[in-house]
Amino acid sequence: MTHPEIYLDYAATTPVDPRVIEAMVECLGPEGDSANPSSSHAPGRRARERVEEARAQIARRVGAAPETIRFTSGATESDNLALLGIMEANRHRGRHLITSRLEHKAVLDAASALQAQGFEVSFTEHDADGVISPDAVEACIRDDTVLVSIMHVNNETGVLQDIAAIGERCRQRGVLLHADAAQSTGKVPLQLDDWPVDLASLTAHKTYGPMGIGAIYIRKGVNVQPLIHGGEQEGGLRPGTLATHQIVGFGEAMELADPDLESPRLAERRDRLWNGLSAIGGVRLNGHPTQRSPHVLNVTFPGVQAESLQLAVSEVAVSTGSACNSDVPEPSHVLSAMGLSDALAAATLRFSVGRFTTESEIDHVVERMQAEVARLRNLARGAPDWTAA
Amino acid sequence: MTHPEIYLDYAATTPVDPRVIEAMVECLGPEGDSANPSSSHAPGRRARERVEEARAQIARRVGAAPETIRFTSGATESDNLALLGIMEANRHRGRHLITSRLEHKAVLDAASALQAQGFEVSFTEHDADGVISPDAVEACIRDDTVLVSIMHVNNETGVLQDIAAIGERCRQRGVLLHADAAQSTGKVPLQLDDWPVDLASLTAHKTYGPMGIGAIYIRKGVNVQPLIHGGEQEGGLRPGTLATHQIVGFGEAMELADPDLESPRLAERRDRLWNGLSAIGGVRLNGHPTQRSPHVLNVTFPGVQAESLQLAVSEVAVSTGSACNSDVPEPSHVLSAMGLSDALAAATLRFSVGRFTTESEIDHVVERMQAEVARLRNLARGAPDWTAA
Amino acid sequence: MDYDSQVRQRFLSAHRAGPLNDGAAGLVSGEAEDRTLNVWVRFQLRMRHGAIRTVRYNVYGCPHTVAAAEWTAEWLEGRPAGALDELSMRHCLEVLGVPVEKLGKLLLLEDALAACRRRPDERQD
Amino acid sequence: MDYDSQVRQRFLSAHRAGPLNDGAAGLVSGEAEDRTLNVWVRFQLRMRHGAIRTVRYNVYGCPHTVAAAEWTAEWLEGRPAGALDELSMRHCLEVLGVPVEKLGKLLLLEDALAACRRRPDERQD
Ligand SMILES: Cc1ncc(COP(=O)(O)O)c(C=O)c1O
Ligand SMILES: Cc1ncc(COP(=O)(O)O)c(C=O)c1O
Repeated sequence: MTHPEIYLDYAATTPVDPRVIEAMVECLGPEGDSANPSSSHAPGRRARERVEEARAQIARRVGAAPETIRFTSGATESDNLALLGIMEANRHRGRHLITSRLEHKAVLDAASALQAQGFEVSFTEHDADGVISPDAVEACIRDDTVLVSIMHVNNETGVLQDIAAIGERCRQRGVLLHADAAQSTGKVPLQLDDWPVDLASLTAHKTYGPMGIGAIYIRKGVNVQPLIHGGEQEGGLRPGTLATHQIVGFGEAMELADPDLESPRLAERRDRLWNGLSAIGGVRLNGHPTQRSPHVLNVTFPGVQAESLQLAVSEVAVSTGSACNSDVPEPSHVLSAMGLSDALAAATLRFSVGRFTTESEIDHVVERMQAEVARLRNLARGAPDWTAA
Repeated sequence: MTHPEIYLDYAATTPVDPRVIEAMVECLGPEGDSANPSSSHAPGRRARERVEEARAQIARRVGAAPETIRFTSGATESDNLALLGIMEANRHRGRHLITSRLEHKAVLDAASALQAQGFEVSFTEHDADGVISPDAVEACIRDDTVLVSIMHVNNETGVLQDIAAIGERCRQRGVLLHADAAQSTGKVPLQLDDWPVDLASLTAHKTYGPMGIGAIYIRKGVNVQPLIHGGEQEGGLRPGTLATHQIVGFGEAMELADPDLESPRLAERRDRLWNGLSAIGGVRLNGHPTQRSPHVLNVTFPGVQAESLQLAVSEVAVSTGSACNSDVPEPSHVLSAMGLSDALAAATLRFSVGRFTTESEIDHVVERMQAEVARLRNLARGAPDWTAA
Repeated sequence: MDYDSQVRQRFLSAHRAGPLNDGAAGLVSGEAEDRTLNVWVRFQLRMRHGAIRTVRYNVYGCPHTVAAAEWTAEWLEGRPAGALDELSMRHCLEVLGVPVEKLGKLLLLEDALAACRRRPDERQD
Repeated sequence: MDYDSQVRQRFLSAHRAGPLNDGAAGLVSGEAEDRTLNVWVRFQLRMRHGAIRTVRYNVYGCPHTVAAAEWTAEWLEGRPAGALDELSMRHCLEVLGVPVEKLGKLLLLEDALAACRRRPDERQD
């Protein structure tokens, strides 16, 4: 087990690109821009310029005007700001929110918090491949619906929702649309100003930028109530000193993140991985086979517990695809919603490839997974059927 | 005006200490810990360890147990979490909050948001030196008072409140105390577990750490409602991917920030500055002359507009001590609350010294301030009395 | 999840895994499963002269469960049959450094061993 | 605050600042103040043969106000007395790149000049 570590958990977070680190270090260093970007003196104004340059870089990458981009601490905060901030600001229009059971915890828990405050939440239907149809969304819309929140790329399965088509229906019915696009940047193109999307959540650390900085896209004219109060930063929507080096890193990361250049390479690596894994008998791919982002592969190995497979191939960093903060992992709510039994959900690993993934890494992973799945299935010989169904 | 820039705005933000940058870069780099600290695989667990080491460093510096420290995006968020989170979690105990008019905008605006939600807010008395007595706080306590929020070191004047004595009164009356200690670390000692303080706001970027990372101290057993939902991080109190490099930088910054070592030097620089400035006729020092942090000097130059003085001495970065995000600066709410006229408030600069401030910088600043105050007063010769009173 | 080296080593080697299907005499076996806990385990014990001579197991479970099965087999081998009553999964938990939340899974191993004891065809030749 | 170089330069030089107190004839002066705007300004004009020969000012204000006073003095010098009516602070605002929120302060300069025109002791010798 002295093989060097292989990182296949790019959907959890990516390493920071060396060019991004360089930009951040330059900003932090003695010749950099370390003043408070809200200060009116010369070094403060220079820091402000760096912030605005980065805002423009990010805006360009997601097809938006710079003034629609507001900085936050990450997509979790952006999701909360979108849901709580929109519902609060639009109380007069209604108290109904639509989302899906496939969303990130940040959206689901924000929705629960809203329910506790007396708002109503409906969950859209989705098919067994984890795809949400515009019809399914429309079927939930009521007269008092204010907001629909549907993620763009699913973080567990990689499934890509047709957010533009969903947005059309929302527009027709006069309802706002929020899209969690935390997993999208650098993998699939975004054209936020052109699409019928009103809010979107972004984060740097899924795209070779630093952890702890994100943004929310808010279409011009859309009114959001802040979560945090105190200061004029970000138009009063998100007070707190702007973290220049983080924002500069975010901007640089977005500058580099061209899906047209990166996606074909990611898809190639992912396909090589799937070719190897699917040669193992009985494995199954979760999520739509083609309507997906090129970086994620969610695979069930019936008869093998993911936790055991993870430890057996411990030189490979993959995700068990479930809430992994607790010592007793719960089955992934996304896989459960897609109809997997608890046993199958617990037999599932999420592999996610990235900019630095090599072919030989893929080949090593395939070889080791083949061997360890066989070993662990052998260990479980004689087990009842439910363990693999 | 080709003199190199002199930075005397350490209370707005500090440059990041080179040792902190080094620790952050090490963490970000190829040999670093760039995985998600919530991931269960080996690189994730290593990142988690770095986070916990940093938490321990911070806890040690503020005299607290590591589990009382929760990471946030900065003191603005911590202030909001303390006020909104405590009042929300203690609705059954009452709806009354006490604070002062000398607080940071983050506290004042959070208090206003609470008022809009039906909570009641009282403001304590303070004297002309900006000192709040324990008696004044106690006088505001009612049966339905839940929380008192009083800042430790004032960011505009440097005045130090006797938070331990104020806390005693709160304890006696069964009321919680929150202290905004954003300006304290590295300047004055903190013993949070020993003091009768229940919550405190901390931030890295005022103490040579990175911008965009802070913490909230929450005494064990004190119940706070989160502002942001979705995920188990920080005990569910503050979800969102933990920014390892930021946290590592915060930890390193706190490791370095020993007030016993730094404060005498800061006080010396500040006193040298005050000696020079007070030689200019008619200037006045705002805030208590001795009960203060060693890094801030708030000075009024009657007859001269601070904005003009700032431009005249533009090689020196100081703060006009007012909300400086807007193009038409408003008089500082802190100075107004301390009884300064609008004209005097607009004639005030905040100087703040730090780790990298040299004697020769101070001497240059004194010389230039003396010259420019004289020039601008001369320019205003014949002006009516109100301009200087 | 951070695994104790005791767990890691037993999970990775699993020396005593696999069925005893040599058809020889003195074989008892017992199994237990819990779908909610997502665990299945089967022990096979070869008894001879009142002693536990060989233990083999198959297991579907998490690394702690696998390691506990291996530890159990290890512990039982060579002991008198009465050892089955002395075996304590709480002890196993401690020795292997298994988090207490996983005790439920480990207790299922005790159930499988209890099933071994109850076997009517148990022969001690 | 970011200042246009036009503002910066005039604020820092303020060449025409200071009172005209040589006691010579042809001196008119006018001042205006607004406590809310935190501005006070006084212009002194030496008129000769119907022309504005020299302009001096004193001012208490922000950099834009000081720069605008300097620009005004510059602009008036050498022009016929009627130029006082042509002077436009909106024009000044544009030329100096002063943010429009500060127009109120600049208009106070017009008030001071209007006060100059109204002076009964105005002599054109
Ligand atoms: C789809 C999605 N939304 C939100 C988040 C939360 O992002 P952050 O870590 O920036 O708070 C993540 C990642 O954790 C994600 O994958
Ligand atoms: C006393 C005080 N509280 C809160 C803050 C806000 O801190 P942060 O910039 O970390 O949000 C500051 C600084 O801006 C401060 O000085």
